[in-house]
Amino acid sequence: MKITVKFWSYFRDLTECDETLIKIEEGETLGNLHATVMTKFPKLAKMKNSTLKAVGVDYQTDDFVLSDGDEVSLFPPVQGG
Amino acid sequence: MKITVKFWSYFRDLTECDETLIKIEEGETLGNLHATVMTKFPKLAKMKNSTLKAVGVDYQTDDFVLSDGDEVSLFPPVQGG
Amino acid sequence: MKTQLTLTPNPIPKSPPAMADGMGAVVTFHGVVRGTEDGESITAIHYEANETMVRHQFELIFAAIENQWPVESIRLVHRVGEVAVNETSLWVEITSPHRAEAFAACQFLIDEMKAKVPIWKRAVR
Amino acid sequence: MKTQLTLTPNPIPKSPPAMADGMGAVVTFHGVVRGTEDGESITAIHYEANETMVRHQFELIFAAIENQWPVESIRLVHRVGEVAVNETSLWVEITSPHRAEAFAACQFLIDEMKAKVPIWKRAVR
Repeated sequence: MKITVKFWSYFRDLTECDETLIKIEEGETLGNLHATVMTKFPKLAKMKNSTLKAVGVDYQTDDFVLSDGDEVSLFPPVQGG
Repeated sequence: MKITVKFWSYFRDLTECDETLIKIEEGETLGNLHATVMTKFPKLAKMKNSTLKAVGVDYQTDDFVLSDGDEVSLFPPVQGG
Repeated sequence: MKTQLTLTPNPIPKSPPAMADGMGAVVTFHGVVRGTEDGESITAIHYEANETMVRHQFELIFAAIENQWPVESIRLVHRVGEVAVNETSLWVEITSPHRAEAFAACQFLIDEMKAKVPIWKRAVR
Repeated sequence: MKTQLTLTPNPIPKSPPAMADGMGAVVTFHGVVRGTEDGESITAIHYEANETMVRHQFELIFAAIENQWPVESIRLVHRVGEVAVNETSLWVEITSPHRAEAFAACQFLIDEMKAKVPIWKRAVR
């Protein structure tokens, strides 16, 4: 199945793209997807531990099991205010 | 020596006056003065423990020794805001 | 630290926040007259102030704030006389480089005022 | 509890406080763009927002506030795009019957926002 991954803030500079489509197997988790994305975009790897991950509009942890059509957002720590 | 005592808020209703002149001896304290005032205005007695006392513009405790010309204010708990 | 203290019988005007270089936070408090007092309807509150002592006690509080926090400015307006229900009786504005000290100083100021500043209320029914 | 959330590229207008019967306290916060970032002079900050998620995350925070405190209303404006130095980027207004909950809710809201609401800054030099 295919998952759309969107990048925000300077993650877009590191990946040089706004979003990408990643193919994963049924039952794969958000953590698996993040690993796949870091393989494709190695510059994201050094931000691994500070990366925030959302599916749709909600934050999710690495053990979240993805479904077909999910939209994932990956971004650095937020800075509103 | 003579001390001017001013009343504020509903203490004025209880005493039915804005201020009064109290004669005290040299070396008397604010606590002594308060006792004399309560003798003159018995309705203030039930407020004894919640009465705030200032000499000039500063709060003082009962052991404060008064000087000639001091202006004392007696009033109930404050309620600004 | 700049301070401005106003005691006035007039409604409190809407002031734009006092911005200055390096200031990142402005915390404002409006104390508003509520329509009930001890469970009974009121139309206004009359505020009586011992004005000379009020000014001195606020100065002591401002000095205590300056000792504790890097606050840039404090503006405070307290109305005296009659203030109608739903009108502002107290307005405080504190500016500082960061928000934590502005919130801390504003709450400290109001708590200290409620303990020490000689202003009294009388409900108008 | 009433809430109003605005994301806008425009300067934040001066709004009169939202008074309602029974409300005794209005706490307002202005977050202002400071002239330096990491010790260097800047002219503005550009704010980027993941708007759909911003709205949802603010709704979660508003709901958490409603669960904890008797807050009457929250109004919040966060600017997006470029905000010049000394201009307000964030404006929050909270009304409640008494001051303690308005201060607590306002600080909670800002702390939660800074942890969870997907908005990012970029210094403009």
